[in-house]
Amino acid sequence: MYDRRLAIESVAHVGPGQFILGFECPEIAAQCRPGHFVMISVAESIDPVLRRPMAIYRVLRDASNTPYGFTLLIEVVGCGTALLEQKSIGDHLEVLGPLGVPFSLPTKDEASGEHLLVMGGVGSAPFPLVAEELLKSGHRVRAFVGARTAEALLCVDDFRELGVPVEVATDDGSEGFHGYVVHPLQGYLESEDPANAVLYACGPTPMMRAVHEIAIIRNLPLQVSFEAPMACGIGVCLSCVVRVDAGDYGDWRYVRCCREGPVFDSRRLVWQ
Amino acid sequence: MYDRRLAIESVAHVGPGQFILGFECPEIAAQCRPGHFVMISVAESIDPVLRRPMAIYRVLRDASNTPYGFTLLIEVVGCGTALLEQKSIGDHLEVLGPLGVPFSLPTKDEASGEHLLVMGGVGSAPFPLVAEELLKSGHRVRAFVGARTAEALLCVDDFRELGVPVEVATDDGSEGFHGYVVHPLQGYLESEDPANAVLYACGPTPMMRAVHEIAIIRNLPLQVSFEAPMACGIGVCLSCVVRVDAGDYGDWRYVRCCREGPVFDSRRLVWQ
Amino acid sequence: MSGKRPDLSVRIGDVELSNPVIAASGTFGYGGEFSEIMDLSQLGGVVVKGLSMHVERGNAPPRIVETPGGMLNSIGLQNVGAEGFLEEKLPFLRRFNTAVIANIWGRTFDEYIAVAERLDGAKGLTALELNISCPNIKEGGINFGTDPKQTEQVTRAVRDASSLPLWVKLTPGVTDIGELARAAEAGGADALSVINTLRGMTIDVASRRPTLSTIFGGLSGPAILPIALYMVYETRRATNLPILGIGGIEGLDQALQFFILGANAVQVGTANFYDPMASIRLVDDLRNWCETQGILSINELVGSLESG
Amino acid sequence: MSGKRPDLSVRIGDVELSNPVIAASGTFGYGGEFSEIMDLSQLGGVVVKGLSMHVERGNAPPRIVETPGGMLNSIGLQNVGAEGFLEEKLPFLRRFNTAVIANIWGRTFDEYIAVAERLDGAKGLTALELNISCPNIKEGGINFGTDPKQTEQVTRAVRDASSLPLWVKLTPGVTDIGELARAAEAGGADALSVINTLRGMTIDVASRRPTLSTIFGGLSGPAILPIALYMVYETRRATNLPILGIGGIEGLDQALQFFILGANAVQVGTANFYDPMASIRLVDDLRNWCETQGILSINELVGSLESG
Ligand SMILES: Cc1cc2nc3c(=O)[nH]c(=O)nc-3n(C[C@H](O)[C@H](O)[C@H](O)COP(=O)(O)OP(=O)(O)OC[C@H]3O[C@@H](n4cnc5c(N)ncnc54)[C@H](O)[C@@H]3O)c2cc1C
Ligand SMILES: Cc1cc2nc3c(=O)[nH]c(=O)nc-3n(C[C@H](O)[C@H](O)[C@H](O)COP(=O)(O)OP(=O)(O)OC[C@H]3O[C@@H](n4cnc5c(N)ncnc54)[C@H](O)[C@@H]3O)c2cc1C
Ligand SMILES: Cc1cc2nc3c(=O)[nH]c(=O)nc-3n(C[C@H](O)[C@H](O)[C@H](O)COP(=O)(O)O)c2cc1C
Ligand SMILES: Cc1cc2nc3c(=O)[nH]c(=O)nc-3n(C[C@H](O)[C@H](O)[C@H](O)COP(=O)(O)O)c2cc1C
Ligand code: FES
Ligand code: FES
Repeated sequence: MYDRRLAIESVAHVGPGQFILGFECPEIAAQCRPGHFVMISVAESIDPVLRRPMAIYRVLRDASNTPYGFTLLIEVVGCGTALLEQKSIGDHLEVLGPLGVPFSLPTKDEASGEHLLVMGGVGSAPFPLVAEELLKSGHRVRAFVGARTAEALLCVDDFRELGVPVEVATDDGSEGFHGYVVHPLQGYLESEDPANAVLYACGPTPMMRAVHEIAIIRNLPLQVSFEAPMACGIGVCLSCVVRVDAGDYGDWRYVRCCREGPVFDSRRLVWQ
Repeated sequence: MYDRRLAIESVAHVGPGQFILGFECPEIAAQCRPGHFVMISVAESIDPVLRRPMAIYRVLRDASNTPYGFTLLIEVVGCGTALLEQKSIGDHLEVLGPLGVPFSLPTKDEASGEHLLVMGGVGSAPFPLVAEELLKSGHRVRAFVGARTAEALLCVDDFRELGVPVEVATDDGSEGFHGYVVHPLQGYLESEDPANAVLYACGPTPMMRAVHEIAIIRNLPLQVSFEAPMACGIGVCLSCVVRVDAGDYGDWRYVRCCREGPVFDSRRLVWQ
Repeated sequence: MSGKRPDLSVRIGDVELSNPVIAASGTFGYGGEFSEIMDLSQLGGVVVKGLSMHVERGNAPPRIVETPGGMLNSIGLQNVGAEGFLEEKLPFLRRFNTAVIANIWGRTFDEYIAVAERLDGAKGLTALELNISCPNIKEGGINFGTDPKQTEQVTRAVRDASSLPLWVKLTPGVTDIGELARAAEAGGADALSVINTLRGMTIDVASRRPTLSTIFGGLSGPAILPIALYMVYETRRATNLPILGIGGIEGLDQALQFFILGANAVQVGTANFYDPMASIRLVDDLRNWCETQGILSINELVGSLESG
Repeated sequence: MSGKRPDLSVRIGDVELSNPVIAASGTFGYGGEFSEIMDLSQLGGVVVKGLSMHVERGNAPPRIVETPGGMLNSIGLQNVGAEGFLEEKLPFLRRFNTAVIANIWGRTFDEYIAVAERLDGAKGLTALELNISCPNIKEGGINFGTDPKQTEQVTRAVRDASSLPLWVKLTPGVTDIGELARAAEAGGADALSVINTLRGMTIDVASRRPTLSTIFGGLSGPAILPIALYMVYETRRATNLPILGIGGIEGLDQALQFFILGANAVQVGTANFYDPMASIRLVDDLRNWCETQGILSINELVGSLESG
């Protein structure tokens, strides 16, 4: 974990209110695992006061494959992300990270079935890195990508470049399946009935809940990356709590999304 | 008086922490008189909340001599002016103006002696416009310009271009007289003893007080442009008050620097 | 009102306002300056700078300083006095189709009564707003606005001295604003203005002196918004009197929060300084918002807080 | 101390701190997370998250919302309990050369006494900080921190239950903080922490609900700075007890203002969230500033307010 003031090295607009910021920082880059996030400042002023959590999108590597930087894939949803959209190359942000518990991925030697990545909206951000890592260790990966419209679809090109098969769903039917992304997932599972499939999901809570229900019914493991409002990102403020099963008697307790998460085994969570 | 959101049309850095911002706004420009000021926003955020008062520096005119814009000459002294220094062409500011009571200048037909403009630091900002106006109506003008160092001298080139004789003083002696600008003024009045000279001053309060004392001793009229902290700039908050003589019995009352000023007959003010 | 255009009019007791946006005392002068950039008739009302019986010079400068997201002021209630107001200021304000509210204050009960009596019956005056954030110098500086008994007494005294509708402006610097609200109600208030400024101060480190000449001053602006909203929430729980919500309002979003909590109208203060068109724009924004939301009358929104 | 380097050590009653910068309760966890990015021994002290006798789950989310220049929280005092603290957290904190202060709270007198007794004599614990911003549920919800009698009683009860130095943390939501300061002093407080958060709320307009699950929460951050400074000013006028200045501190300028007003040390709260190195940097900045100013001991600055 490092706290660094970093200059923005690259800015790319990729869709409506969607953009990618690039940073150089070998220390942070070297520690980034798929599912990690950073807390970034959005203003030099006190308005707003808090930093914002953002998943690591891609790790940048030099010719000798050494990590030297990373990128963030951001969608405008409110005041902070709107301020970020206005930033230019050379502007500075405070960046703390990498943070949180990353996805737990099998090593080269561990056998496993197909890895199904299910994502909605900007919840796609962490998954290219997940796919990269899984492919590197020889596992099979398939991506299910949802968004409001064709324009707003994210990461589809990343997956194609990595050679990952992609199924797409849009709320308005402008590309791929017309409806929620869980339907193509459902369809795939029904038609192919892949043995030992492993599920991963990130996106709006209702979508993750739907994937969770599929995982329960089909008895497949599922890791979700959960988004909670965060003040500190490092586990000291207790603002980001989510309910987890406390074991016996159907009781539950709060754990910190930033520290015990953001990636959770979906069965640990209490899905209200 | 207009409240307008204006794009910055030009930025010029002219000295250490000194810069000129240009705006286009025919309505405001048409109303600007020498000594007027505007209230400008410095941040899109609430940090800081208030706008800042800035004198009109130059009025921009097109080929047919019609005013279409104006410039501000700004020096960094705190957080707001520091934010302004970072602005670029195309950034927007809220601008309210023109405001206040301008300098009272003689018309073409009024006879008058030489007009002596005495200024220190960024207090120089309103004077090129004063000189321009006086020259236009056929009066004689001489400028006394003070600053910390040669580098920080402002408006000297403006006066030279207008053909106004300039005497310079710097605190560190790096150009012109080594010391305060009141000394060259004093010297000039003593050696030349100009008949019916008219004095104008803007700058740090001690400097204006010194000019006031000279004006009293030599029985010359003096207008000063006073700088008080301002919240509204239009006379509603009562934050910017200065003491003026209430006539009888040596009593005094407060008047609003933004509304009854910023330009005052120096004899009306109570110089504490 | 025709079928389509949302009705923005609200009632504050017996007072009907054409819309619920009012300029707050001390931030709008006596209206004259603002009339140069806007049509005052577009506003629901104007509360003028706090009036005392006699002319007041006010405090020595510096009178303001900025703070994070806000500002402190210690104007010291400089004003033209009741007489000056009636002669020089009110005739001008009468020309507009807007409610004119006289904010009044004193240093003793008698001073409050005197200014209330002097203003009673003045043509074109809509209501009095009682500023009780002053210490009662006769009672050894006990604050009119922080002691429930004094609040009730000064409210009743003014109530008896004037036939005008009476709004009492509450101070947030108290342990329980609900208690003060009930005290004002008991004294005969027709409505409550919530809130006045909070006490605050800053230090100029270089000189090791308070930045304001009066050591402390009143905090206003965006920074106090959440406190003001909470105070309105507590006041609404304590009384059914109409409430004028005040504190940190910059535009639509803040105003809507006050209405949902039960404020019947809002006052815009500090924003007038840094965004002089803020109050006029708020009227338009409210109208458009209601239209978009299919809300026929702003009153549907008032007190519409969902709980649980 | 050698001749040149300024001496930053301060005494809070019998407690000697290596420097006057302390991490505020609820904003630094139990120190473990921050130890990953800084050397905790560089801090004057760490106040841990408010401890109760038993483990607390805390309030439902959402627990935070941003406000202009600040934030509201309603964590609900989730904590590991006294037992959990002693077993899992304190041993780790003991490894550092920093003061460890246990912030404690309860819902009744008995709960306060229980947690104070349980922590008494714990190796490596420097002091207790009494969080009295809770309603006493046995007394029908009268606030421990807003009623002088309750403040005095709970202070005395804890004073008698523990041999540790006792800091009492005052609430700003009162009419007269000086009265509460004197009450805490009468109850046996060794020092006063000034201030805790202010009550505030916001509304989510789309749903017409309070943004926080608990309706209102505690306001902290830069926005409250001028209020905190004023409260320290009033507390200093009311008592000679050592003061820990808290509220809106981001760095050097704010800390210096607190010292000049008479705070003997400062606590950094919300800034830890958005600028995790803020407190460590403040120690360095204070040292450099003293050196530049030719100040040999930070105590020269404390209470150096010039007036008039
Ligand atoms: C671990 C983690 C990783 C994330 N990764 C990314 C990413 O890679 N790209 C990206 O664009 N966004 C990501 N987010 C979401 C991002 O943090 C929020 O969109 C952002 O904080 C909103 O800030 P704002 O000021 O624009 O919105 P605000 O004005 O603060 O709020 C606008 C709306 O967004 C909601 N919101 C605010 N904060 C969060 C939050 N932390 N999680 C969910 N909803 C929130 C609010 O409730 C409100 O409805 C991530 C969140 C978490 C917790
Ligand atoms: C009528 C008028 C015309 C002005 N014209 C110009 C101009 O043409 N160019 C220019 O650069 N400046 C001008 N000023 C001064 C300018 O307004 C201040 O320098 C500016 O407001 C400081 O803002 P800040 O945020 O940078 O400083 P802050 O951080 O607010 O303050 C820094 C220091 O400046 C002092 N200060 C703040 N506001 C004022 C003020 N209004 N007057 C004097 N001192 C102040 C403060 O007391 C403090 O010591 C003018 C002021 C007035 C009243
Ligand atoms: C400069 C200034 C002067 C004020 N004068 C008065 C006054 O004379 N009487 C009064 O009742 N309130 C006065 N107030 C308080 C405002 O009317 C309002 O209650 C307060 O500023 C909070 O609202 P805001 O955050 O929108 O500014 C004044 C406020 C400011 C900033
Ligand atoms: C998220 C959060 C949790 C807090 N928890 C506690 C607590 O458990 N006990 C306590 O006495 N104060 C608590 N506080 C109050 C702070 O210690 C501090 O008094 C307050 O935030 C003001 O300081 P600041 O503006 O620097 O944050 C908490 C504050 C925040 C923001
Ligand atoms: S965001 Fe602070 S504990 Fe998780
Ligand atoms: S700045 Fe508001 S009255 Fe002059």
